[in-house]
Amino acid sequence: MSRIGVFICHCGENIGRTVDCEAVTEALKDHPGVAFTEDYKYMCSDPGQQLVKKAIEDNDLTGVVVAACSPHMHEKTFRRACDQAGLNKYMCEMANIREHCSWIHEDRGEATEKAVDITRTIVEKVKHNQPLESIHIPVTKRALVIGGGIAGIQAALDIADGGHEVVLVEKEASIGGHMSQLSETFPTLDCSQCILTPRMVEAYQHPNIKLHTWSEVEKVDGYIGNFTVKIRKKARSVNEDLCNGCGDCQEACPAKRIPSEFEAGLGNRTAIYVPFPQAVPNIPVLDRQNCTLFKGRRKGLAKDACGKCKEACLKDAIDYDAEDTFIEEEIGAIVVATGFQLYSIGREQPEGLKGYGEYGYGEVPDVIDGLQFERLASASGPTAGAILRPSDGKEPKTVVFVHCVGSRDSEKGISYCSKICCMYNAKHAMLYKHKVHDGRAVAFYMDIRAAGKGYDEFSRRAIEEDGAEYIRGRVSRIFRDGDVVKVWGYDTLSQEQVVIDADMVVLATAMRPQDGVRELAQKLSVSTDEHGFINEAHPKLRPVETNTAGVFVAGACQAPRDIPDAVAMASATGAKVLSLFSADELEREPAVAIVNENTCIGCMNCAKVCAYGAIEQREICTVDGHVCGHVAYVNPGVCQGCGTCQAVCLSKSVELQTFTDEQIFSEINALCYWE
Amino acid sequence: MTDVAYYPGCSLHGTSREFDESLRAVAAELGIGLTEIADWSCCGASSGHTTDHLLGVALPARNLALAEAQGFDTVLAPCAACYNRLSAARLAIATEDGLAEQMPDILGHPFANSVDVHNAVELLRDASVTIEEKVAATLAPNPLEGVKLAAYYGCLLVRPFEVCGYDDPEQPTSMDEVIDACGADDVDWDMKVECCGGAFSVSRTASVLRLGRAIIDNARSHGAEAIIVACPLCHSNLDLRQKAMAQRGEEPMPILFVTQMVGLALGLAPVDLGLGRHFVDTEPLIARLVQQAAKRVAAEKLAKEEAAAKAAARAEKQKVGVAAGTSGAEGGEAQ
Amino acid sequence: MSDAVDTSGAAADGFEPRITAFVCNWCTYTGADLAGTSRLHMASNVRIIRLPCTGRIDPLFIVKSFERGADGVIVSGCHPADCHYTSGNYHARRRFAVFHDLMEFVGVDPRRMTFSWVSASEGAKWRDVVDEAVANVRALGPFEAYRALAPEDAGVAAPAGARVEAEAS
Amino acid sequence: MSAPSRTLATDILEATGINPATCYQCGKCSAGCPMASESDLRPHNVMRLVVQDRREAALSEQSIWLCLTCETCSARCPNACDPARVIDAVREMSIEAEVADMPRNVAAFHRAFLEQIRTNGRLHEMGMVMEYKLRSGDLMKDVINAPGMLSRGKLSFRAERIEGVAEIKRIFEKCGVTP
Amino acid sequence: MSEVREVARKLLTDGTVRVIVGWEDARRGARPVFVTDPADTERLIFDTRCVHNLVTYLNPRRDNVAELGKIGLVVKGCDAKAVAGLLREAQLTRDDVVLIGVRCGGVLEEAELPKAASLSPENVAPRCYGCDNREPELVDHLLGESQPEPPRPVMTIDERVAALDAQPLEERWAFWTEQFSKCVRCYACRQVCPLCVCERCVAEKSRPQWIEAPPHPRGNLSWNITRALHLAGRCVDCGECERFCPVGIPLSLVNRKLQHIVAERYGYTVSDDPESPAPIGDYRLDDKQEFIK
Repeated sequence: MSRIGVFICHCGENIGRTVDCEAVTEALKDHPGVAFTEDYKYMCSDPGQQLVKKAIEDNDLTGVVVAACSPHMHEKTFRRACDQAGLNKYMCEMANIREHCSWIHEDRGEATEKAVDITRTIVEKVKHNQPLESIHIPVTKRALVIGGGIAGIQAALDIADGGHEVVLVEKEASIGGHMSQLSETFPTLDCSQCILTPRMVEAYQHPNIKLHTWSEVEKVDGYIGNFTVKIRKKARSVNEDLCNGCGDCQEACPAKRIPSEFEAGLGNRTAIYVPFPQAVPNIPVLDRQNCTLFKGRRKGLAKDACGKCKEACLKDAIDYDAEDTFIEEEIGAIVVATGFQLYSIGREQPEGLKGYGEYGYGEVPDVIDGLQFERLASASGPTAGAILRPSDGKEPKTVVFVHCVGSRDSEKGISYCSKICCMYNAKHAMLYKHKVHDGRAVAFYMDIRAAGKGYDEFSRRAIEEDGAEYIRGRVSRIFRDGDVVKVWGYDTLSQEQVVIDADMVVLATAMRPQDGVRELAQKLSVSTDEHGFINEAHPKLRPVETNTAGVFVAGACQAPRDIPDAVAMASATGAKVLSLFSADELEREPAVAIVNENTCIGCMNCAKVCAYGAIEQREICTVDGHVCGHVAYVNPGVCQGCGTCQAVCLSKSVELQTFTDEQIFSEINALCYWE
Repeated sequence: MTDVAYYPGCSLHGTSREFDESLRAVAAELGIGLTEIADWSCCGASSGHTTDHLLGVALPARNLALAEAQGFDTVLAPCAACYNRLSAARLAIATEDGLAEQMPDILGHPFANSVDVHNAVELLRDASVTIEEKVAATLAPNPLEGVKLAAYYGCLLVRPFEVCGYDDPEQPTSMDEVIDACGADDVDWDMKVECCGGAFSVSRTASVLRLGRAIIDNARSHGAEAIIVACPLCHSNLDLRQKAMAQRGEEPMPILFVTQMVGLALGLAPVDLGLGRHFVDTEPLIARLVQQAAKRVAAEKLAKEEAAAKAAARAEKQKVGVAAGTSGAEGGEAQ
Repeated sequence: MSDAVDTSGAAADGFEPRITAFVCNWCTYTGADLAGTSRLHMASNVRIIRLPCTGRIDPLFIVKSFERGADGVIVSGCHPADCHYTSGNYHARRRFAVFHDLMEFVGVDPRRMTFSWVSASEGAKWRDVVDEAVANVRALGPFEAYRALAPEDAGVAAPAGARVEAEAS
Repeated sequence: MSAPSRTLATDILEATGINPATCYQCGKCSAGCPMASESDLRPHNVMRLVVQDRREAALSEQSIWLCLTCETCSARCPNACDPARVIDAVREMSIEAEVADMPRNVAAFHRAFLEQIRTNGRLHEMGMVMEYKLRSGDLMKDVINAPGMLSRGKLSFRAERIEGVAEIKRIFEKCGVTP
Repeated sequence: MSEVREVARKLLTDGTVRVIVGWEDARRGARPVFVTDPADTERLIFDTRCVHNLVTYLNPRRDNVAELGKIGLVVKGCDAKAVAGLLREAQLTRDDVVLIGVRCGGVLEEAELPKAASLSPENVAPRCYGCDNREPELVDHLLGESQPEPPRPVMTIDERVAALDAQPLEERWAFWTEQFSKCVRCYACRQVCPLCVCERCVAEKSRPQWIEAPPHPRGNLSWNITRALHLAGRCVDCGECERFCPVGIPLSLVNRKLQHIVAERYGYTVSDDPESPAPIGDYRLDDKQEFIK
């Protein structure tokens, strides 16, 4: 006979306000198998937990039900308490009478009745709980970092410095990410490349870091501590071992007018190219889409149309026939740091976004986005740092900066604040005024969001010291009128329409997650929000973990982030990974499936539905060692506990521990509506 | 093509008769049957919905109900204001709680809200391939060939997007497509969707002059020779009021209904298109365009003849050459 | 809210549907948690049984629920492509489809069985699913047809722990 | 006066389905408003008055009658507040509350227009002009260049009158509108 | 039937198999026979009375059959599908059995007739109409001449299913609960089914007892639903369950409905190809989900 203790929490007023906790206690008191009931203000508090422990000891309880909040909140807490009191922790379950009851109902009678039902159901479940032992699995102490921007670099360096190997995968030809494109960084105005480049080199040269650029994650199998990751090394057409980065191939390449991604379209590159001079590794990649030779091959020309780079290469490193290759890495933990892209607000839009016809982006050449302005302001950019407008190369005397383009605009598909625009707009206005002393910098803003160390001072400085004109109001239209770009705005403070004849307009467009993040998330079994940002496991308490154990998230792929945030998150993931790697074994919940060999007929339908390949066929022998058949066997190290095998088993020969048929059957029965 | 129910609206029976005339002429030419809704009534225009939301829905709904009862599934409302009111009513009845139930009682007729509403630009855009073919097949030189025309959509054709929705609200292209189909050159200008002052034509003429002036100036600065409209309000604001807003010595800017433009391209007589009814005289423009077109055609003909003559001469030469060439090639080989 | 003090919360005809919901731990259970944290009010007729994954849900659970007097059931899990266990929901989708069609063939009104995908972020959708299921089943009335199948003496075979009288409140 | 729980914002929400609180006063509506330079109250100001529950101020404001209903504000609103629809609703309430401060000529125009419809079913421009002149008192103004219109066949002295005038009257009655 | 006897004799004589399972003529009609002596192969017959699905003898539940040694089995097209089913679920390896396929033009509803009868709409087994496996590919030997299409029965199973589908829900409910209430839980349907392979049936599991054991309408419904679901995408439509049901529950209608469901939803039909994956246990990303909110 079970001796179950039922503990009803008031959660302050959170449960008690709508659920009559005393009535629930009373109702459970005489329930068969219940040996102890108690209600308490805060069961999760220390005295609350003491109460549970004492009751276990005093009453020799065989099971514990805590009727309180969601098990996602405090199941661990109470299981630990049971463990400390000498009760197997898997004999403890939670009845969710807060999220699923008191918070969603108003009527006290209904809520109380439901709370009783919920609690009784779990009591019935616990009667069939079994004392279980946790599972121990080995940990591969190697980390994978996806994305080689500042967040990925930082995470890789922290883990590598901690003494563990890191595989760093970057889809572009060089690491560095968006930070390498920036001119100067707020709020200190230090040169972005000057602080980033040493980190890039350090990552490249670190003995513990294995770098794969021009590579993507193809497939991820396994689970925490034991991932197998397949990486696609895209055909670079340049042998990384042979290339010495001399640049002769670029010199020789005849296709010189390809818009450079690094220059945000404001400069050109060749078809075989190193994205920027400080690239790491300093090894070019051949852009087959734009290469004369490959264009010819696609047209079916019998003879190669070019070959100048190969001719120019003294190391014979160029291989036109190179193909994508795949490598597999054994990995224990994964950090996702895939960063962001800017919302391109032109007419062509991906699903769910609308673009801004009224702002003329993509149609008026002197309407540019923030990243393009970074390149204009960058000493290494296409204008060598001179602010010159794209249409005619003249120095603009009036520049309008528009905040919140795309952001905070639920109509156009992005409801969130992109967080960094207020700061970089202030920076842009400053940089512009520093370079064009007689110029006019006008910024249209809705609110100035400058929460951060030195941030508000910085944005104030743009106004107070550098004379940027800040106008509170959104812009309605931007269009070209002869030589000027007309900006129709409104000053909500002086209550008047404002029309500015600008020479150039810079739009602070929203930050969006990179394309392909949803697909990557699917490979990793992590979830994304409606915008495609990767979901953290808990918005406050587990900000760098995901809902898949062993997968962590850093930087702007989780939400709009500035550099300090991204770096802090990266180091946090580093700490998480190092702590995971600090033990040789991991302890896991014993929620695994177990086969009843006596009734299993070995049809292997279970193996067909197992997403983890955890089930194999195993021969069974008679007493004298003679093989007499086969049954299914579940590898507990690989099993993740979904229970799909159990549902397809016709003979009911698999049981998922912690969710056994008997437990569920009892729960269904407890909800029996016969009165 | 099957007939559509034609809702001319008050303007097309009055101040914008030329829109009605040119639409009928062009529709006949394109093989589109128009059947005027029997006993149609005014849509209420802005006065209706400005005064009372329900009235603003019920007045247009009466006409939708008539079209429905007369067996149509599409109503053509060329006047942009009527189009907007009819579409808005249709949407409101479909989406707002209780309206659909209320309507039969208010109208005194059953009403299932089953009729689609189209505007003239939409109709012509959908027929643009036919227009292009017909223009090409017209014997007379196309006076619009290469002429720069500014498509002016104003408000009511494109906004609100939920109501209209047949084109992009900020950068619409439908009327530009029709302009292109007529062989003319659509001007990329900035005031396509700005308001002309609409219903304030009578009550706040000064506002209309200010707004209309900006529109005409912008079109002119982008090289437009005429502005094409599909809204009687826009037309009257830009045409009737143009004299009052013009500065001394300025060339007047003809304002043409989109149907008139198509009619011209199809070779219809200006008088049949009501082009004589405008306040800004369209005669000089049309005369100039016709003259240009004639010249162009003559020049093309001449060029063609010259080319043909040259080709003939070349062929003649080649014939001789072939005969000579054989021996020449042999000669080459021999060398 | 002064006129809503009827503690039983029962409808005028006294029928309150009883609905058992089988939901996966990662999406719908969490989505229901979110509905709670967001204080989204919903009908109180649904009792949730938490499972790791929709892949774990056997049609027998549903059959058993009807046997035990449920007027309706809800089955809900992660959206396609979002399964915490990669593909449990895809397998479940096929099983439920076949079960759904078979039950309809046997004469069970499909409106008594609500299948839905509710993600961890869809607290409001969970609320809507619950309210809609309750409304549907309320409209259909008690599942007397199924209860009528009970053997003479089965109805009184009370489960472990008799139902607590509602007047406790 | 309305009950304490009713605010202008809740009335608007009820009438239009738009929650005025979604307006975050960015001013984009007013930036593109063609009438902003002529009116004292711009679209976002109207939204503000609604949110602040300043019923009197909003309903009796003359500027709401200067809206052209060109919908530019609504088309570009980043938060789907639909100021044009809200202004429409405010105008309706203004008439209902009999506090409308329509500029005399605007009011005259609308009344003249609706009166034409009510009596004929269609607009008779000439008739309307006469009506408008009477109502606005602007007798001398040649509002539509009548001679030019007449010479171009755009104006007729005879009104078109539909058969179903009774139905139109019914509609006006059912909607409770008397021009 | 000389061909079948010839092949059987050869297989027994050269020791390829130890036993041939086929049909023989008995006093009351055709019945299964186990032949181990080459001389006895003369007893083998194949005609329209050979209704029985002999694959049920390969079912691992009958391990006493396997004890006889390697089996040679005479199969019709429908029977071959059942063999494929066992292979698919690892209940058999292809080397365990030699399949002697016979070209079949349909069988009678009844096996127990003194003489073979030619088929007519009145006497043909309805399931034979529209048979899609008249030339089984899985077999080792395919014997007999090409047969004409089975005649169309007076009322096809599809027509009966359609008639039920056309009825309102309440009437279907009344029909099926009435039918299932007759069930005495003898489990004959399960015993003869070649694909009911479990050694311990779910109906006999007691902890927990999902399916109430006593034969009352409620437990009967659970049992019949479960039986049907377990055969979804597996049932080969051999009709043995219905033929053996002592109370005459029209199980073939349920079975056929499930065939329709998997065909309509997943384009799946049961075949004698053991490599084609069964629909339950498989999935496609774009499976229909119109019933899911």
